[in-house]
Amino acid sequence: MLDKNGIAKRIAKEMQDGWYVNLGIGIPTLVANFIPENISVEFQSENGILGMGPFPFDGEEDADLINAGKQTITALPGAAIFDSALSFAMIRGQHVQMTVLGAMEVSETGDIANWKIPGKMVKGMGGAMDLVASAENIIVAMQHTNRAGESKLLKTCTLPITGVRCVKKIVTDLAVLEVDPDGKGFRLLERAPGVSVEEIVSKTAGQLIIEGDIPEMVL
Amino acid sequence: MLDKNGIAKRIAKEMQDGWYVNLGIGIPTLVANFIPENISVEFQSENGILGMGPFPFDGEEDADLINAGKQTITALPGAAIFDSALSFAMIRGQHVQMTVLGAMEVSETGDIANWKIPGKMVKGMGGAMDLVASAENIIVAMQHTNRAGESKLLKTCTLPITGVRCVKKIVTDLAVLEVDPDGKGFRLLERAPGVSVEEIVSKTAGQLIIEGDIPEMVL
Amino acid sequence: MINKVVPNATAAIAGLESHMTVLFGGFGLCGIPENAIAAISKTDITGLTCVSNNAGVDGFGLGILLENRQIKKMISSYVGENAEFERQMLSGELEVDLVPQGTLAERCRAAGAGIPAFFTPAGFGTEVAEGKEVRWFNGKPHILEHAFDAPFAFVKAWKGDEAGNLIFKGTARNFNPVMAMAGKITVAEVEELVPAGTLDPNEIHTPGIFVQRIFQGEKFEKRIEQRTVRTR
Amino acid sequence: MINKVVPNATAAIAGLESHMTVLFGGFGLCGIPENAIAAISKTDITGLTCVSNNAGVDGFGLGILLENRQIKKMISSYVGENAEFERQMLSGELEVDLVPQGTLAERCRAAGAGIPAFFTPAGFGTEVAEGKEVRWFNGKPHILEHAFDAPFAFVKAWKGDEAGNLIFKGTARNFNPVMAMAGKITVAEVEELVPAGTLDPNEIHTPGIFVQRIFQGEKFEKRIEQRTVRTR
Repeated sequence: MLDKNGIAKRIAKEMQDGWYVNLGIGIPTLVANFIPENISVEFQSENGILGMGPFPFDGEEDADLINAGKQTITALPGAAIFDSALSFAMIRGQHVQMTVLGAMEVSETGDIANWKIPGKMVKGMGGAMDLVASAENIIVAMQHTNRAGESKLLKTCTLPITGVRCVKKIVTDLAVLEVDPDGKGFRLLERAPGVSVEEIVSKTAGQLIIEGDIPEMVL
Repeated sequence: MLDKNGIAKRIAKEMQDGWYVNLGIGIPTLVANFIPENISVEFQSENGILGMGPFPFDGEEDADLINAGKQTITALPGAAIFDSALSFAMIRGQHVQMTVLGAMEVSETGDIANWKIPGKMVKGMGGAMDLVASAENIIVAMQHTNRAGESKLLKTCTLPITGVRCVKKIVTDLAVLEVDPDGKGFRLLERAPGVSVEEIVSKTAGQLIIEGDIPEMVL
Repeated sequence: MINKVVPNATAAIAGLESHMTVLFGGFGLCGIPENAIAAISKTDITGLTCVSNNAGVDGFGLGILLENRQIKKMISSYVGENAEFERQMLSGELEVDLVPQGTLAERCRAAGAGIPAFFTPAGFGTEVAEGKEVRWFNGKPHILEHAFDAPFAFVKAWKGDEAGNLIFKGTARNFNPVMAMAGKITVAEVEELVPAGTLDPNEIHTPGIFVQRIFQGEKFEKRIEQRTVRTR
Repeated sequence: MINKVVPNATAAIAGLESHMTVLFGGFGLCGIPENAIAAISKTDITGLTCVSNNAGVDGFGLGILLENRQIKKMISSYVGENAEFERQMLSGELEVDLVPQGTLAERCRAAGAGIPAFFTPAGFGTEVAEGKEVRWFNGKPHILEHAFDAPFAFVKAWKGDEAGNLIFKGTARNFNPVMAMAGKITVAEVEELVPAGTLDPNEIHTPGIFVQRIFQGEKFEKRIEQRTVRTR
């Protein structure tokens, strides 16, 4: 079973050299810490920066330099700053190759729900709807089940959705799964260390496709 | 009767303090020389500059600083440079209050034809279609008649048009005319010095509205 | 040069009236027009519809106008950080329209650019698409979104000149340039106001044509919402 | 940092093939990708569809590719300054599509921004509107125009860095930023190529994400089309 850093570490292996990547709040943010040394990727934050660097050293925070999570950040050499219209031009125009974000639910056809729970205070979708409707590679980072122990990988989403048929891969504490492009279900690709196929089966409510031996992931 | 500079001088009186103005090639370019001293206007050139100044002094030309007529220019204090998309955002979004341009024909409902003569080499519309479809004040600067002596103010345009119902005023060598907003025709506002109403009537093919005494223009 | 300078924030908000729709630049508390907000908070203007990516925090940014009950409706993409906001929304005092962030930016840019409507893939199949025209392009569904302009826009820049030209600093740029484009009267407050001719025309982010009034802000607090640091 | 540097113009045009559609930055002869054009002129690539606001002059700019008969079709807003162009067009050797300048810029920007179509007032009621959807907004007729992307874009900037970030100079900016957005592979040639970290992130006109290859041009002639001066 993976902890949050483990999920982030496994997702980092999905990156390809030369990609621009948008990381959501939460586990996705951790992905930046695990990029393989032999590849170059650049992080885009939708409030208007490419080439986002790590948090500043204490005392060097700049109120005019934040990420989309409103955290103080730094800019790496080669960074560029731009306005919100150009930022979403990059996203919508598919210049950002990968988006990693969290989810409350994912359906077996790749729908994602991550912005609204009826009856609770709705904070808004931020840039999530633009992001999931655009990038070629939408990777979801989440726990396999919710706090009540119910599967978050469903036949159809029960919550209001953020985007349809857009999720490509899901990395959870238990497994790596691909959403079948023909809508046949979640294809199980890898098991987390020490996790059995049976456990994954029991915790996946949507259609699960299991073909051949499922390898344990290598981190 | 007005010469080219006279037409330009009369058009300059149409400017209002604080306006941004786009001047076409030919007579319209001359308008910049006659802006009243008590008002501030700024000239936009659609290739990407606001605050366009006069031609450079000999030897100070910069290949990277031209106007839409591809002439070398200068930039005034307070100038700004931008790309073609933002330039036409200004135009289409009606931030540029006035456009002055030449025409081959104007119809009595305000249609303008100034880009194409069937059978002749067509050079293209450039930014003219965007300009005439956008600004609130489209002023045409032209001769009242063509070289064959035929009226250029017509009931309907015979040439392919550049825009419909867009011309607000026309300043010719003979007169200042307003296009009636309800499409009733050309309303004669002023006569050029030494020009009679009869001459204007005889050289205007479209509907001409003459109400009361028509004053001679004051330059 | 057309001079856009007004003496202060009070002069800059002249003409703003109750029940108007107003655009605000900024992302979180970064790059928000602090001085204009302060000036509005001192008036008895009420019933405003505010278009802003976020809604400030308790006691700062648009949170000030919320506490004063000057806002009737918020049009935003994310409104999470504000207890008073939550209270007013849940009690029904405050209306909220949530718009995807990229669509919000593009709708304002479109308004400024004379593009009345455009197609975007964002929001297809979601609540956001309800009642909107759907059309497929390149094998992908898109929805029709409309331009969003307003009688007033308030933006904040780093430097500005008398002609209204603006330069922003860092990610404080964010929504400011698009809001400036969409406002019928755009009011810019700047940290440093300089004479025309001081700024390089090549380095202007928002040309002065999009700005009707400019003033140097009396004070900029520039609060940080999430101070995150690493150790040396 | 993703390094986009290629050694020269020949390396930069790799993958360009006959019959492709290619976008070119520049306005008149101002800000045109001289080095890429020269490199293309040395190949036997032919049948190109070129999208460029203008078509160069005899012997310079796209005029070089016209003389070589490498261009099958031009998509431009104004093509006036070129005798060879006129000859090929009148003889039917060259196809020409004329597009209003603002529409051309917005269609390329839209392609880069993931906006497949938008409404514009430009061209309503004219030949340009033939066959296009018309819709009224705010009491004014508009036509639907579509995004225009292409496998290659060639642009020219003043300074650029290894990450592909570009800064333009003066009105040589013109169509270059929008063409950069619309190209699947955008090739930028710059007068000065600098290491990443040299340019101020705040002063970048075209962020490197829109540029796939960058090189320092061997030579820039920067011809002036209409030398107009005043006397002292």
